[in-house]
Amino acid sequence: MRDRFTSAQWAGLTLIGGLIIFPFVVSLFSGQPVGEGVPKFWQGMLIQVFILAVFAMSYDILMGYTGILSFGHALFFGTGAYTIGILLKHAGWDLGSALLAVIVIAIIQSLIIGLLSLRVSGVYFAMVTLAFAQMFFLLAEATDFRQWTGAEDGLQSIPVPAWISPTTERLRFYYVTLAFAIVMYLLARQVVNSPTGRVMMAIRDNETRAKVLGYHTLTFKLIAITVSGVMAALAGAFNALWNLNANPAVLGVGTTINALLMTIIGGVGSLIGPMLGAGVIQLLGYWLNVFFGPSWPLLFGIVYILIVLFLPYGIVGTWRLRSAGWLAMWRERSRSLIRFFHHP
Amino acid sequence: MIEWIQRRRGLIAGIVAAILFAVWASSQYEPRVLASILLSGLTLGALYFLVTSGLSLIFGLMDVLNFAHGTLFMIGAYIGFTLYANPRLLLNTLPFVLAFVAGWLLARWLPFSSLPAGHRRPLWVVAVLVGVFAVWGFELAPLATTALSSGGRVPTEQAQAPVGIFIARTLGLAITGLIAGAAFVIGSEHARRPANRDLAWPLGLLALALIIAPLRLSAEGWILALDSNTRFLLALVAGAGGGAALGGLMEWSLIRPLYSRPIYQVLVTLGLVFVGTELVKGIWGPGGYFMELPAWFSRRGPSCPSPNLIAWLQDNCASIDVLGRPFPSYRIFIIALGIAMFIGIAVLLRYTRLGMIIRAGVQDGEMVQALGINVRRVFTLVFALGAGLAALGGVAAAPFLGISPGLGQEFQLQAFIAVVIGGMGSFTGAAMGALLVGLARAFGDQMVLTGIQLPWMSEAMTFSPSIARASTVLIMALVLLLRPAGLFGKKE
Amino acid sequence: MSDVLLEVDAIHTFIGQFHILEGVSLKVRAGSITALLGRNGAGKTTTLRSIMGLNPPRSGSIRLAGEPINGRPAYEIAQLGVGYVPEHRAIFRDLTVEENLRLAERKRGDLAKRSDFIMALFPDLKRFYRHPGGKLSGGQQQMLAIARALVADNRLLLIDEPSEGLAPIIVEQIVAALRQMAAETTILLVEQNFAMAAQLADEYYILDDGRSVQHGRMADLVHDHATIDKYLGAG
Amino acid sequence: GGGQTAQPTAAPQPTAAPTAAPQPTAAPTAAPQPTAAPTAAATGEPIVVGLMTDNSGLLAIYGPMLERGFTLGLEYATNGTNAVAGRPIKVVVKDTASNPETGVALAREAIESDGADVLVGSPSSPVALAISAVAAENKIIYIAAPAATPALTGDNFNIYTFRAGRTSVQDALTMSAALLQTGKKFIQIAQDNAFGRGSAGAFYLTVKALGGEFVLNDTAEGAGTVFAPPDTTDFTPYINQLLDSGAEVLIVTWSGTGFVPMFQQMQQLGVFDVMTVATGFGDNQTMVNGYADAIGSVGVSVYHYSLFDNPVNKWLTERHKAAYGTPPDLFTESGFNAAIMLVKALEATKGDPAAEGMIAALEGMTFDGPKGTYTVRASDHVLLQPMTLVRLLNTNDPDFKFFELVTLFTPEQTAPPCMVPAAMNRCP
Amino acid sequence: MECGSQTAALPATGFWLMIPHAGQRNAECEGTPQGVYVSDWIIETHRLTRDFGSLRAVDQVDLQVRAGSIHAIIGPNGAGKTTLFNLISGYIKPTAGRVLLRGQDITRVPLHRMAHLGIGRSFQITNIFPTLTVLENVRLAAQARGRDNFRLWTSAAKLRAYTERALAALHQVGLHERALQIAATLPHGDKRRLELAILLAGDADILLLDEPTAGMATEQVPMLLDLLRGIRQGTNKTILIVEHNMSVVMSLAETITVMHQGRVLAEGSPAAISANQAVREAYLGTAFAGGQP
Ligand SMILES: Nc1ncnc2c1ncn2[C@@H]1O[C@H](COP(=O)(O)OP(=O)(O)OP(=O)(O)O)[C@@H](O)[C@H]1O
Ligand SMILES: Nc1ncnc2c1ncn2[C@@H]1O[C@H](COP(=O)(O)OP(=O)(O)OP(=O)(O)O)[C@@H](O)[C@H]1O
Ligand SMILES: [Mg+2]
Ligand SMILES: [Mg+2]
Repeated sequence: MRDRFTSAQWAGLTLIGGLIIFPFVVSLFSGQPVGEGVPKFWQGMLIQVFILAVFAMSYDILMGYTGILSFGHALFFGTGAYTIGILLKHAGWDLGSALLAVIVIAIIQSLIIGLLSLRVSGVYFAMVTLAFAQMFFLLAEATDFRQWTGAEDGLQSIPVPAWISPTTERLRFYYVTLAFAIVMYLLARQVVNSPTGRVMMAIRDNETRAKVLGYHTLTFKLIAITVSGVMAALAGAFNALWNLNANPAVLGVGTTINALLMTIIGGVGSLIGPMLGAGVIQLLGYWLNVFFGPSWPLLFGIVYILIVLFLPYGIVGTWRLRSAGWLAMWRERSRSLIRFFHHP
Repeated sequence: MIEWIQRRRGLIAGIVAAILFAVWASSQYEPRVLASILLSGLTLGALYFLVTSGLSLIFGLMDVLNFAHGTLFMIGAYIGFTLYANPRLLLNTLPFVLAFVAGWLLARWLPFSSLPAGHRRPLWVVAVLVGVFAVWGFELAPLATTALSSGGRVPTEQAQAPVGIFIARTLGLAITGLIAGAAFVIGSEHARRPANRDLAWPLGLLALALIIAPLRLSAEGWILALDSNTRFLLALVAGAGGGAALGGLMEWSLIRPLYSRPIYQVLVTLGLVFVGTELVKGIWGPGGYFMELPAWFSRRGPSCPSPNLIAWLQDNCASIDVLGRPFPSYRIFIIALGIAMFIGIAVLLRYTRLGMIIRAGVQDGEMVQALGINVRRVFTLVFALGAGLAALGGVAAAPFLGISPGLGQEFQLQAFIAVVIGGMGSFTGAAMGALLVGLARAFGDQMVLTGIQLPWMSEAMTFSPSIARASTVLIMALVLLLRPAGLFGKKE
Repeated sequence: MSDVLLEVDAIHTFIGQFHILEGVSLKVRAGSITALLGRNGAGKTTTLRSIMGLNPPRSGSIRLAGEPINGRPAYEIAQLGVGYVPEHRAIFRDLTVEENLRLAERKRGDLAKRSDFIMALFPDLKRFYRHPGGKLSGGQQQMLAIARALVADNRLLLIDEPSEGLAPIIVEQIVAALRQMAAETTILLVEQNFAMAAQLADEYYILDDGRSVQHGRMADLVHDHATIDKYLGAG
Repeated sequence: GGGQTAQPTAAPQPTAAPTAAPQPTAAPTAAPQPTAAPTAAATGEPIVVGLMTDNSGLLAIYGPMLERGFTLGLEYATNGTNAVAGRPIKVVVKDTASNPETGVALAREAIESDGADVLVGSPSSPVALAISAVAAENKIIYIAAPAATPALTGDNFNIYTFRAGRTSVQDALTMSAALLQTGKKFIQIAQDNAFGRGSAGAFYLTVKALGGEFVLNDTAEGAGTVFAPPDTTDFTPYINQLLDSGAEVLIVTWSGTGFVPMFQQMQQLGVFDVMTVATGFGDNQTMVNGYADAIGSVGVSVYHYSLFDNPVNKWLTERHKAAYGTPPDLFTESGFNAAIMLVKALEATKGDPAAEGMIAALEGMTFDGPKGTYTVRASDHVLLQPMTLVRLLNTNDPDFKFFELVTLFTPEQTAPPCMVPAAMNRCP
Repeated sequence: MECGSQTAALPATGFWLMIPHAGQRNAECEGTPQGVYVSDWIIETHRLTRDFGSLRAVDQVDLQVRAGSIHAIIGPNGAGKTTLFNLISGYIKPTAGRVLLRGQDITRVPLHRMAHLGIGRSFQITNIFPTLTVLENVRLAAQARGRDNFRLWTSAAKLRAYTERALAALHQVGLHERALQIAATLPHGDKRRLELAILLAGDADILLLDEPTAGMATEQVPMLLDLLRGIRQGTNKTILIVEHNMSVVMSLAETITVMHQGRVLAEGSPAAISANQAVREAYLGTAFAGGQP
């Protein structure tokens, strides 16, 4: 037991170490300095992976651990992006306070949305969150707030502080997002392994039973939504910093679907899964685009369908299946997801 | 009695609210404006219902959240439109499909199943190779675009392969089907040989494919020579049929393996949105098309607009006079189609075992099987039916909305909203939801224009146009917060 | 033996990766009631599910009246005249009692033919004929599950723990009814209530750890305290 | 879902319909004067151009136009050598799929991985704006084409970004003068988004300035316009409002596929019978497939090959037909311009793509292109160009000759105001 | 969160000697009752009624359960036993009538509070957390009444006390060997025992057992009997049991209430009940007389 634990830790540490020296390794291979050319580009790829990984992980806390299916997760991501963009660009705040504001706003937003929509469950909950996300999407697109949001052109040219500029200080940005992803992962792991996290899983499995045991399930679901919302909002904020803009698309259904894809492809109900999923989707999209040009969405669709069909438990799930005993668990877990879709 | 009221207090509250709203609305707008809003709402509702009907069958009864439904809607529109305006494309591809299916069916009939299962994989490879060889060099895009875009400028022969090559290809695909079918059959030890009379099917299909091949040129002429009404009806049939076939195929190949994992079904359908949209773009190009109205709904002239519905039956004007405002007559068709679909499906569900089997199958498919019902086939049929309805809706909506690869997506969200408002699993609910969403949008549009005059305010309250867009989601959120299972959904 | 209706020969069944049945063999004579006994987890339910085609065995054979049925889909097996009362009742919760029964019809009129018999046996079902199955009490659901297997004409009934949750007086009635049924059909019964099994069955098979370990005539087993203690715990 | 539709702002543009007899001012006659290009095979380091286009996504129809135009433009401007000052020009094509985030990622990829020295392109306005920011951070030149948003050279101005196409303000200015000859009472319908609001505002100001009146919402904010949500499918209430307004001229601003039901419903509800409808015209394919109901209306055509009689256009048309089998299309011209601008600037800097020299070369540059003579306005990098107002005659001409020219405007006549934020102190 | 309902109605029988003051901390509420309630009855129902549509499933039931006793409820299928349990445990709310716990009205207390008041129950139709391990299922029950639910900064595995309590409960029902198996994959009979272990780990004062032996192998039944007797003797817990297995009922229960069509048909000692003619006709039939095991 102890051995396995340390070996898992070992793998994690190796991975982190690898990511830390990664820019230099690429630089070694390409012969270009770390801050330029190919190494810089690959840092950029990984930066996106880190940001998306946090987003996907936040989604899995809701879906994989608490059993709440949301079609509106983009709401948090997008609000984070717009909040930091507006505060930096129009209010002239500094980065630290802006990030703090993102957290505060995400907490308030998650609580309000949780309280309003947790009355309903399953697909209905998914649809209510979709409705909320859609409303924010429309707000972002609405011409009424054009000075602030740029309407459908998006909030452009966010003034990112020079010391963390994704263009000139790429390496620093890389380490900042890497640290961000690691911290978020540790945080999420702590949450899901805590007594509270276990109650979330109980709710996923059988909410009424949890109530009968004496848990006020609404509180726990609110905790889950808030944790997940804050993580997603921070990821969104970093995304805006990286892209130098926030546009309505970050609030769109596509963003939520992206999180869903990454989570499922990586493996539901694990934290590492969605993070891997983020990497796979990002790199897959990139390579397909490189090799197949305009027809890449078609191939992406096909590859993606094949993954869903033939890696049914996601990467992590399928991998874990090798150790006996997991298949049954995954099968049952997905069966319990049926509850989302019909109400006994 | 009291209990009856209590049990339906939601419904009663709804009716009261509707009456109050109606009173308010009629005081707010003059009759011709109100009539126009209501007709708009009805049209939009019917339009949404064209998507919702199939969706709610699949989503409400089978619990498959089919994100590709809008894509099927769009593909239906393309198929119908192609028959309507460019039958050449269909005539040049249909024989291939027919031949492939014929080959596949034939394989079941031949004694392949006794082959050892080890032959399976090599056979698949051979099938793919033969298939690729058969269609190598066959270009779809020119067929799809030439005639459409240049108003018949291109001589009919252009972009069509000579008969000889075409027949060779057709036969090649028949062989591909045969091999693939064989690969599919072997290994499943218990596949029984179908009865001899079933041989009529594959042979008939193959014959049909071979007959079409030499007749392609003249057939295109015949179809285009038909009057636009007949062509339109044919387009409806072709679109619905094509959609149903695609839906059946989709269920059989992609959805069926995933019934135990509903989330994965959602994901597969999401993938199909990608694939479907890209395929359509690849074949028909990324731009949009405009579909002409059939003659019944398109006459313009001195006696137009028709003074009333009866007059329209004779003069086929493009619009009908309603309280001094012209009302496009094609919308009557859309409304009528919506109502017809509603009645048809309601009857189907009520008077057959189908609805019962589906609901039971969703709860516990295993047990339904154990009762001797082939629940998979039922599911496939239902899926095909739903997809067919979507495609039919697509064809019907095409002259109204135009055709473009993004067509389905816009309506899909509204259709989901309608289903959820109505309550999953309730077909009436889906219809009501669609109607409500349509009316909401119509009133939303009106409010954007004129604002709302509230009694205690001297000036009308005005809204940003975003309100019209948000009206449907707002209503959904409101309904769900008041009635967590939708208007007609059963409470948990 | 020409009068063997069901013959299960050395089947091995897996659930996922777990080897659950490791060689179960049994024969059920036409017109008899055969009891399948064993501890919790012995594999009784899995055996029934294997026969029904719900967990097809990976190896071994199952024959119904001489015809091999393993590997066939469940609905085909059911259409051959096999009725099944599952362990967890598997009531269709949203369907009414009537619809639950109607779904079990294999041809039009089945229900009408059996309706009187069923309603006499379970008056509660008549009372709640138009109620959703999910709203019934536990015992009533059990009745419905049994009734569902009685609707169509079946050559073979697979019944998993019919007495669970039923009042003694109903159990008594069921015993009588099954006896009566046995005249026209054959029954393979899984039952924890040994007394009931003993009253009903002609023959028994005992499963232990996924294997059939013993079989014989029920009348003999009742007195064989050693076996009962060994495989079934206190009698 | 409706969630992620980037607004294709580069799509058909609305305009009004003047009936005045066309008075084409002297068409620019300047023939192409390619400056001495190196005849010897280019030997130096290649100059890498990142061509940001849309081959998938919402605006995929415009991608090929841009790419073809740019390719032919390079050929034309370098006299077929594809090299400047001994340095070959290497084009890497990136498909941004009309998504700003993809656009940013690919712009960075082009710069970092492919070593692009210059960025060109993007039909989608949000994407162009996003790319503009990346280019500015990397201090490299970005020539935007054909995205029309004025913000690119207005609110979001930066010194690295130039444009090879028009802004929507130029479209608006084009129509206004002629419109007043049709009637005095105006009304507009536009989609409620940045593009629609921007265009409608521009029309409003110009029409008012020239003495027209708006019969509805006659305020700066209302812009004399009925704004409808971009996802509208049933235009009945909006059209009824137009009909009730008693206006004589209707200006339509709509992009995306919504125009099909809109025109159809206008036709059915009789709008064309009671007022002149002015609109913007799209690419050839779209005209064929979607504008049948708009025959008789007038409007701005950003570029149509059949309207210009000059050597550059002739060269472009013939080369395009030879290479691709069709005449050049709506946005081919702006891609072509981008190439000319790039090559001319590089010639001036002797093949050095560094921003400083390029900016100096580009600001104030004048060149001859398919529509005549163009000028890059130094203050705000707007491309001043000839603009055409045309009438739609048919939608089924086999050679896509759909239009008759109504008015040809000189670049000065349609010069938009400088909209760079005052703080930058660039506007004269 | 205070533990008792604020709106405590006057107790119908017995009386309070001391009223707990408001605003007590949660911990004080646990385990021991506040004040001393002088009555034999720990649970009472007053004219408890519940309608489902036109069906009256529970009809004006007055039930009194003596603290520390084993009280059985029997009756034909559909008599309303499970519904009565549902009402007492707060799972559903009554149409009319009241439920008193130690004299205090708990009719309107929300479901999740019930466990904190010391009422625990098992379900007739297995109701567990299917994808969690057997141990986790039980551990969650142990944790529910503790104060660590919101400790985001500890790992659940570290809360040894709960794990030990859970293991002890599993031992009691003989499931400890299956502790790390995923609950859904248990055979039916074991799931029934898991249901029981969850109840035991919850450490409730009042245990409501709904058909605990259903589906349980014959060999396990004596285990259950021992277990319940042990609880009865070792602690001061009250056990309320619904059961169709008459040998269990007759050997365990001190008092038996017989329900029929929603009403109480008879109440009394096992001997009295098995002799009661009405009960025999409605429920027992002849089998019991025949000495069913
Ligand atoms: N999904 C599953 N995954 C893994 N193991 C399973 C699964 N389902 C059942 N099992 C195992 O299969 C074995 C046999 O189970 P089965 O249900 O057939 O027993 P049974 O004899 O019917 O028991 P009971 O009398 O309790 O109903 C058990 O050990 C059980 O743990
Ligand atoms: N949710 C419900 N909706 C409608 N009727 C219900 C509901 N729950 C129970 N009933 C009805 O109430 C009656 C009493 O049910 P209950 O479950 O209490 O019976 P029970 O005594 O526990 O029976 P069993 O011994 O079979 O478990 C039954 O007739 C049942 O059909
Ligand atoms: Mg069993
Ligand atoms: Mg009960």
